[in-house]
Amino acid sequence: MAITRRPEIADPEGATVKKALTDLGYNEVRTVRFDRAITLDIEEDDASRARDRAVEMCNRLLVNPVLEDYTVEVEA
Amino acid sequence: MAITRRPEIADPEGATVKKALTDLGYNEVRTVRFDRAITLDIEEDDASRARDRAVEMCNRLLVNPVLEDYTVEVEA
Amino acid sequence: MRTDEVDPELDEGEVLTLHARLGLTDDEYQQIIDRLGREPSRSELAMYSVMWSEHCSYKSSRVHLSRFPTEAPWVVVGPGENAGVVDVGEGWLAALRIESHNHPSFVEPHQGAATGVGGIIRDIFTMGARPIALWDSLRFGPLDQPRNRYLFTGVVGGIAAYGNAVGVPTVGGELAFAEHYSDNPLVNVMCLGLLRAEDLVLATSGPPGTIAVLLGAPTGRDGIGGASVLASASFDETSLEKRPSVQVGDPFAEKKLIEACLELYRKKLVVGVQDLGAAGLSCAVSEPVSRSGHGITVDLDRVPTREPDMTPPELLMSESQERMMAFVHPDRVDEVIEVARRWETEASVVGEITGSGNVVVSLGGEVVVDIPAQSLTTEAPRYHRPLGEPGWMEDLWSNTVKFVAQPAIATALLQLLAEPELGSKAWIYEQYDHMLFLNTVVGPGHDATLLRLKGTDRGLALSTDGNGRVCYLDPRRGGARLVWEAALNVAMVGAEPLAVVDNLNFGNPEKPEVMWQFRETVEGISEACEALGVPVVGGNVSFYNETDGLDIYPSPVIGMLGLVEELVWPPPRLDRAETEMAVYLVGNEWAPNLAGSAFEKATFGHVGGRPTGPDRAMGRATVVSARRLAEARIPVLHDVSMGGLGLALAEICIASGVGATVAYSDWRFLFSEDPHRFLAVAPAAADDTITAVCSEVGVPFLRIGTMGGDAIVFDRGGVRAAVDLTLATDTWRTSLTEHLRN
Amino acid sequence: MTKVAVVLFPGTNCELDTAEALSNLGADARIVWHSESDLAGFDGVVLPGGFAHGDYLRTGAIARFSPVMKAVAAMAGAGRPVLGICNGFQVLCEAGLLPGGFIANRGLSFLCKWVDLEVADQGSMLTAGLRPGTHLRLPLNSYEGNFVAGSTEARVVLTYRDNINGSDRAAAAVANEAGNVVGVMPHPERASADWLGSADGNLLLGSFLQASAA
Ligand SMILES: Nc1ncnc2c1ncn2[C@@H]1O[C@H](COP(=O)(O)OP(=O)(O)O)[C@@H](O)[C@H]1O
Ligand SMILES: [Mg+2]
Repeated sequence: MAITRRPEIADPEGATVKKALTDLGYNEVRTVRFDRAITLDIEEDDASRARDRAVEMCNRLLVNPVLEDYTVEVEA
Repeated sequence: MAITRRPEIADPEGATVKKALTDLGYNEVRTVRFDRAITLDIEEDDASRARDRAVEMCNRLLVNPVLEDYTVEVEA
Repeated sequence: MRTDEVDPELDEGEVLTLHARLGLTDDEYQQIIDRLGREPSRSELAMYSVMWSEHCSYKSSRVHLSRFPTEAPWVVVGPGENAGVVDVGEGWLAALRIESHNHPSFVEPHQGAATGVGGIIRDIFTMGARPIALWDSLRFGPLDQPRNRYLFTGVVGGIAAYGNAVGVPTVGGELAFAEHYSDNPLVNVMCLGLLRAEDLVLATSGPPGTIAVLLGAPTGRDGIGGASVLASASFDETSLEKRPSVQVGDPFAEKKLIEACLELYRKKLVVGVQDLGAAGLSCAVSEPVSRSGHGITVDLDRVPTREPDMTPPELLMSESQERMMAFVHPDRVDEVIEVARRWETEASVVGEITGSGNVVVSLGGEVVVDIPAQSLTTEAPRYHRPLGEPGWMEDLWSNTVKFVAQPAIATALLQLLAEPELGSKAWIYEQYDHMLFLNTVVGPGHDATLLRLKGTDRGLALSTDGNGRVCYLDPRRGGARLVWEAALNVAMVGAEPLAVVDNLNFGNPEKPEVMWQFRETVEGISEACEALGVPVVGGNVSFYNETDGLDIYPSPVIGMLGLVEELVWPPPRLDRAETEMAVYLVGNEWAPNLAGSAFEKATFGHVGGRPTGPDRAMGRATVVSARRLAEARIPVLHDVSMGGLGLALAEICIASGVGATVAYSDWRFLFSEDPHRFLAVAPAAADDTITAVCSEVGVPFLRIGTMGGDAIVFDRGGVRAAVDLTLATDTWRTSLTEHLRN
Repeated sequence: MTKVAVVLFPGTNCELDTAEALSNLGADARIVWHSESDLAGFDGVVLPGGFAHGDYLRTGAIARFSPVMKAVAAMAGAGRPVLGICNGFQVLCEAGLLPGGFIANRGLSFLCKWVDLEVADQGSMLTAGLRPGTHLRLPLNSYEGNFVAGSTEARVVLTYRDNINGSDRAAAAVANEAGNVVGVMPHPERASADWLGSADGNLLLGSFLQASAA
């Protein structure tokens, strides 16, 4: 699952790294965004059930809706 | 670009979150892995040049080769 | 006995050179065969390679370390255990140790430094003590090189990340830069712990029948061969490829392990404990039984693993972090497991103490190791390596700067204030939690850190000190001067020096010059400790600090613990000077010597000449008078060390926000770093006190000036050199951060 | 004697300091393990600073599932004083007992240093009795101290005079609507004696105890 910072929330990591890249001469970089990816290995044959459970985990624990959005992808 | 922890390197955060998920009753979760995703908005029309520059940025700054591997994807 | 365990990286033809690949010499390999009367198995060889490594066996240094004075009535545990322990009164013991993590920090600065912090903390709570404070002593190449900036910021970040999260405050340290550390940074960390006298725990195994319980993190392939490969061999291009062995620190696991162990001790559930650090399981099973004269059987099937298919050598050599071995009476095992469970820490019974004297290790019912425990520890090789005075010493000594005219004093002082090793360290210590436990009475930014001893009126003062330039120019004098400097630093906050730990960072011990530097340093430290009446209670040796054949400066670091019997409030601090207070210089009046000084380095890029040696009588007199002046509530005491009197005065002015005017006769006096001198700043009313104390102790003193104004002014017969206080302050504040930009 | 609970999660490290500062003010401060589900008999509760569950995932995220948090929520609901300090503040946000959340400090470094604060709102249990505009000096000790209000209407009760971590509205302490649940990012217990550098923290802890006694 990809967890992205909500667009209106500041991203100090992104801002700092953008500055570092500019200092290194990468002037073409306009924005830098730092996100997290969480990969779960789940024992579940039913892909749609796996997705439901993963969404539930995001809502309960893995994601803070004040700060973050998320998307879930299931692979067999 | 997706930055993943090299498989042999310990991931204490993943291990702790796995335990938390198990405590919440998600017993089907076998492993949890935390990775990073960095999204750059680059001013560059030539996709292959954009990729080269991004790879260079990864090697120079964004990725710690001791602990991490990475892949770069370019979108128009 | 299986001798053909699978090692996926080796095929049959390579077995013969396996010992070499593990860092053992042909001679050492032959010694193993002679001792066992047969060829060792791979697992046995793995154990010998890590246990006989320089890092674990001290094979090059041991013959010299025995020179240290180690006894005093207040020493409870001297060198040899995981940490030294001294009695600090009212039933309290202090456990102290310092450790290096130089090579791992070069390979991966953040994790290398972080796991260094984790390691030294384990040494402390292994003794039964709660770790309460850390100090970091750091050395890097110049910050104008990007790689050095990366190493420096990575190391500081790693110490912050681990120390803060594990809940042990980092309350002081030290920082220096020189080209010699460019490819070989030094990261030494000292930890202090406290325990009640009745709670002392030692690293012994208990009698046969005692159960070995492995606590903490599961075992992975982390740092395989770290002790032998990383810490015991020189560095070159290929070392960056040794990266797969990098260990990752988990401060949360360590925090739980600390609390679990302290609860085990409180409930008297363990006979002894040993941390798993360098050499991992190999060390944790062999050292405690070798101390108690017993043997042990270990079942590798019971070791929890993080990765599949780990081979016995890997399990035995792994340096996975945050693990402890507890030795437990068979009746108490269940209780131990229960305590561990409460702290979310794994606990597994992995072995049992036997009467055989052998370490016997099995996997899948098959014995893979069966060797005498002593052969791994006390019988490890010991070398009297050849030593010889370097041919370059005479040249170095005669290579002095000839001054034709007095340099511009103000310019020189500003240049010193702009040196990152002399300016403000706030950028570092503000990243460290330095206040946790509410003990910090005088925090970072002063000569020594002063901690209260909770529940008593006592205080503990600690300082770490090093000086590569002076030690390079004269290792014996340099080593001795560090001890005196550290002693004076703790005296600045009113403490009596009590115990020393040392971290000896040196180059390649196979070079006679390096061994000579080492022997001289040990001699110097020993002489000063004897003169001071202070024992060495622990330490650490780090050799092979060389890259591409260039050895680092001989870089001993001294950690000094001092005791304040009764804290006075407020204690002397640099920021308590006020307008109209008088400035005194206390201590030696020798002809000034600039050899090895920051002044010569900063203004001329020069490192040469022979530094002045210490003087016992003057050393004692300054330490005693400083302590008594602190007791007499003199508001400011500050020793003259790197940067000389000029810098010491500037530091007081900057901290207090007030200028000063001092008189001088010979300008060299302002920048010389000769030992045994300090500044005292006091109101006029205290003049009698200062006169009385200094006369009684028999130490020279001189009123050299007065606080006031908005400049730091040096006056020679009416000719004045002035540095604006605001400019001085800004220069000092930004000296480090200026170098970190981009 | 006012009896207050100081909650200990695995990874918490300021529990002893907080209990000590509260005891010095005359409270009966007890350390309570996070698996405790009952806080009956306590007049108030503090979630102290540290790194609960290693701050893994997000700071405070895992701690909010500890059994004790149900009891903390019940006390909050009953109008009893609930104080979160530093990491405890983060836990209260994650638990939804306070609005907003936290991200990394502007400047991306851990900051352990003294900061000057100003009372912005005296309507919370922590700031009751302190006139708006009153200056306080307390140590900060956090990496994720940058408060984000998001779309919420946070009630800011203390502000930084120099907003070094970049918090929304310079918020150093935030209360719930009723004012009985307060999170404060700097550490009052570290400013609980002159010899520590300031005793201003006692003003805040004193208000908390007074509210607990009521
Ligand atoms: N690496 C560091 N980490 C934390 N504090 C440091 C570090 N380096 C220096 N300091 C602090 O800065 C102050 C000055 O250090 P130093 O110049 O070495 O003092 P001294 O000359 O008295 O030994 C000390 O209080 C020390 O604790
Ligand atoms: Mg000093």
